[in-house]
Amino acid sequence: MSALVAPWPISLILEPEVFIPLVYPGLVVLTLTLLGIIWLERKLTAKVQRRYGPLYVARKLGGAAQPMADGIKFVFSEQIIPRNTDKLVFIFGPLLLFTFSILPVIGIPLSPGYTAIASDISLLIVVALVVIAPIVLLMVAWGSNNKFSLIGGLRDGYLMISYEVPIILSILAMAALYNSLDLIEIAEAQAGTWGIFLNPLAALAFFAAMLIATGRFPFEIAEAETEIVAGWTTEYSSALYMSNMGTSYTRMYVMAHLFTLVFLGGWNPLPGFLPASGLLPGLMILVKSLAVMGLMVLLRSIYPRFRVDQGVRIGWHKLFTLSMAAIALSVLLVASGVWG
Amino acid sequence: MGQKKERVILLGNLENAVRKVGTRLADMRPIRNIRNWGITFSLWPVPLTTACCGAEFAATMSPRFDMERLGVLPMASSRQTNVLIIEGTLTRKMAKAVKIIYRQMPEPKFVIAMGSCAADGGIFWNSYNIVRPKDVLPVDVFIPGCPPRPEAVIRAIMQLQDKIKRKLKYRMDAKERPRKRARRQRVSRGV
Amino acid sequence: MERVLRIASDTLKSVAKELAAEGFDHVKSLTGMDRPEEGLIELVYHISSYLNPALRGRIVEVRTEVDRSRPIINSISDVFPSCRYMELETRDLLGVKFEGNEEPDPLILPEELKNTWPLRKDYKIPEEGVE
Amino acid sequence: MRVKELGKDRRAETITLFIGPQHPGSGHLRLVVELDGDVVVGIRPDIGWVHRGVEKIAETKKFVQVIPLIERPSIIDSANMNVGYVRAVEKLLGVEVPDRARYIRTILCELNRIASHLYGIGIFGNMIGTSTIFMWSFGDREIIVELMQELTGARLTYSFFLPGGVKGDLPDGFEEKLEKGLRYIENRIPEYNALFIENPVTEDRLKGVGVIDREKAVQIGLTGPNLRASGVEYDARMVGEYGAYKDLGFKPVTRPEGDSFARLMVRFDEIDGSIGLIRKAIREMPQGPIMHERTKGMARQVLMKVPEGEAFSRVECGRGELTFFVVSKGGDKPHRVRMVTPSFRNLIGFETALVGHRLADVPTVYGSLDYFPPEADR
Repeated sequence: MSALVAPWPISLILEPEVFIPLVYPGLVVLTLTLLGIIWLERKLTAKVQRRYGPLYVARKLGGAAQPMADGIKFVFSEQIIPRNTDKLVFIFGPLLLFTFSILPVIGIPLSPGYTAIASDISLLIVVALVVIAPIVLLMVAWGSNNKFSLIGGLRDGYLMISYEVPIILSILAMAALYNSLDLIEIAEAQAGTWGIFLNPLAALAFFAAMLIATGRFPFEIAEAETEIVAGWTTEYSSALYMSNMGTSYTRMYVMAHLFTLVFLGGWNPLPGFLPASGLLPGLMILVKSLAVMGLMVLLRSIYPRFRVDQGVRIGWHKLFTLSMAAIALSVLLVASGVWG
Repeated sequence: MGQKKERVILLGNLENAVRKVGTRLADMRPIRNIRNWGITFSLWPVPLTTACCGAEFAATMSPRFDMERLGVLPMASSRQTNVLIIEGTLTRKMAKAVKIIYRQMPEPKFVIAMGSCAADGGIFWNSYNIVRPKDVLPVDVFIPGCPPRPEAVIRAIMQLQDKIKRKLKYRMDAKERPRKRARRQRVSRGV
Repeated sequence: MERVLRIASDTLKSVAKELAAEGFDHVKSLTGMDRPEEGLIELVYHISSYLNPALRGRIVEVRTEVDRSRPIINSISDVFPSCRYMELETRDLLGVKFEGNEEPDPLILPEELKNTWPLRKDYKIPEEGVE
Repeated sequence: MRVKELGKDRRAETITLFIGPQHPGSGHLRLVVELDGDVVVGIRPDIGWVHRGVEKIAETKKFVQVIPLIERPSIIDSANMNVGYVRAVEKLLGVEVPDRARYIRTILCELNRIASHLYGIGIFGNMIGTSTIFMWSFGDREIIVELMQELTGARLTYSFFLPGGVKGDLPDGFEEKLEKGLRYIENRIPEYNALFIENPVTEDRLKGVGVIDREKAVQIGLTGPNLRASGVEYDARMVGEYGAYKDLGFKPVTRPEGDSFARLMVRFDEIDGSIGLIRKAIREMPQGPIMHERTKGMARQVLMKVPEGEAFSRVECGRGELTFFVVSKGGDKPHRVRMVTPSFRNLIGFETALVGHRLADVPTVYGSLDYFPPEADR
């Protein structure tokens, strides 16, 4: 790349400070991934359910244009703002929510040295940004002035306190193992053995907490259709609903990236044809995150959903214990000198 | 709450102007085609079952007929849907609910009346508690049959798609909906 | 139907209690029949038993009559809770008032048909055929 | 698992939720749920959204014309509705059904029961959030529907039983197809077991939820699988007033727990039972006429005058016991047709089963009661 002098717009885009928020893992790839993952979710579910799923919208591509058609439909449908809502919150809430849910990607590095914010606590930054969104969500749920929305928002609030602790504890367990809070160092440390093999307990706790955080089955509690219609997004239509839907998938996208970096070795192991620096190792991250997301959406076709009290109980009883055990395992590994 | 001054995002005529420009833009050629393509393959019905035809509608969603092939995906809240399928007889009590639900849906929206009862009463023609959907809503497609077979439901959806592709006039909101539309409906014949 | 009891409307409750003591535990059906020519509404209760194997095959038919212009009768839904909704339905469709089982809203009729009783014979609906 | 302590204090602020009629978890029914926090402290079903006045319309139609009418309220279980009415008319006419017709009735009724139970299981699965079970059971139901279509010519509304017998005999080669279909359903049941019944989430959601104990179930007059799930051994087929159940040696399935899980399992067990009954009926089916001499032929059916009298019949539908009370004044139209449908009798179960549980249990109990609103509203 050094031999070739790129014209300035391209070199500007290739700068990590621009590339990461805007292209990958930022907006462009995020949008494409969302379209893909929604299609994949519907197709996988259909496969388990012994049917075709979306098909005729683009026959040759197996209906891959379905999320696009839905998106266009939403853009061109009427934006209803119910009379009794708090208009400001109703309109700007979803946008704020989407912004907050996409913000954590700026902390995600693509390779050693290729990162938007070079910080030795980037892991903490990402986790801190991840857990802001639910607070905005509560606000949105309140602003809709609808009982179902409110119940959905409250459920999300309840769950928030039960998944955040396991998330942070299992992350801490890994941080203790790698002796670092820098995502680059963490990923580099997994060049030999992936975190998921070092501390499977932490990986399990994090994965389950991730399911609760992103509202995937069996923890699709805040949007439980047959109980509270569409939960906190009941009153939304058109583009704002699309943004809400995007938010829930964006949270999944971000968490999957975090899982990849902390537990699945990030860009390791690099295949030979990829350079070890620059932005191309990001491809490995993308592939792994897609696999994680695929697994998350596949659960839709397998599990019913839990009740909210059961979700909270699982968070506090099972995942909390599990993540504490993960910390103990990490300490044991480090203290015994097996690792580190 | 009553005392509170209403907050408006776009003030006065600006909002109106934006609406007009938006409508005009959305009706121009390439945009119109893209829009119609999107709507055609994204007909999301309301989860409303008015009577027993719902059994056949559910069968249409089942793996054997799989409505999702055509992009039809039943959605939870009426705000996020654009097709109202009246599944069978419409009773007086339900008709009121249906009216509210229709008003809750965003434009552009379509109505399919399923079954003989929804067309003209069917076997319950002389009941004291039914209304004809065509008196309540502007129906786009009728499906004959008591109950219609799932194939007929799929056919109706394809007819609706055809209709959207050919002649969908775009409205940004439901304020001035012409009443005449109720009379212009087409009855689908035969299966 | 080996057993048919024709009783006066004011003894209904005591008969119900006797039947309950005999082992009959639920009401299968409550039918109201309008007889305008006699000025009566006839109520037919079909009572049977789930728990007692000897009574399972048997159904007791309790018949009673109320005045059509003042159709009021005691509710037996405290003895047999299973007939609570049947009584409310009969109230809606025939206008019989069951004392002790009252709800302000109609059960199955819409609000606008609140004080019409479709199952009475003088409520006409169109019929098929040439007149 | 009930939270009784919280449910007691009504003075605390409660939320009233209107669930339905347009709600993914309601169907054509409105549940007015009063919530204290997340706990249901009061529930009132608001029905009548599909009340079409079947009983009144029946008085304007001829006896044979009433058959399609009374099928409509429970369209997914129409053969069982049909047989109930036809039994009542036969009692009025005083005709005995030929043996072969009784066996054919049994086969169609049991097939329809399987279809109806699969429908209920599918809706139940959807209610607690697993769309896969909905899709699977609706897909498998198509097999049964196809078999019934082969036999009667219609997917859902068969009108196959007429007073005095059945419309047609088994078509050629039906036995083989039937056996193939039944074997398919049998082979599918283990897959449901693996994905749904033994799923830990399902057990967590269903066990101990919506318990109706034996005494309470009898007192409020529950019926059908819901009653049998509470440990009461009653089934209208036991009485043997119709079909060939007496000859086939029918035994009802019961479970003692009375919770949502038991109600689900009773349905699965009854599918097994129905498959056994159909096989036995096919094996033991006698030869002979399929229609009584006095009601043979279109003209006799249409011009049928039914002698004055009253008749009461009870049959077991997919959802429970259905009773008909038909009164004739000697004309060609019934004077009064009273049908008390199983869903209408199960309606009272909502209150009993739900108070004290959480909001998320409302669809669970709804699905487990297998309540079908058009059937209740008529």
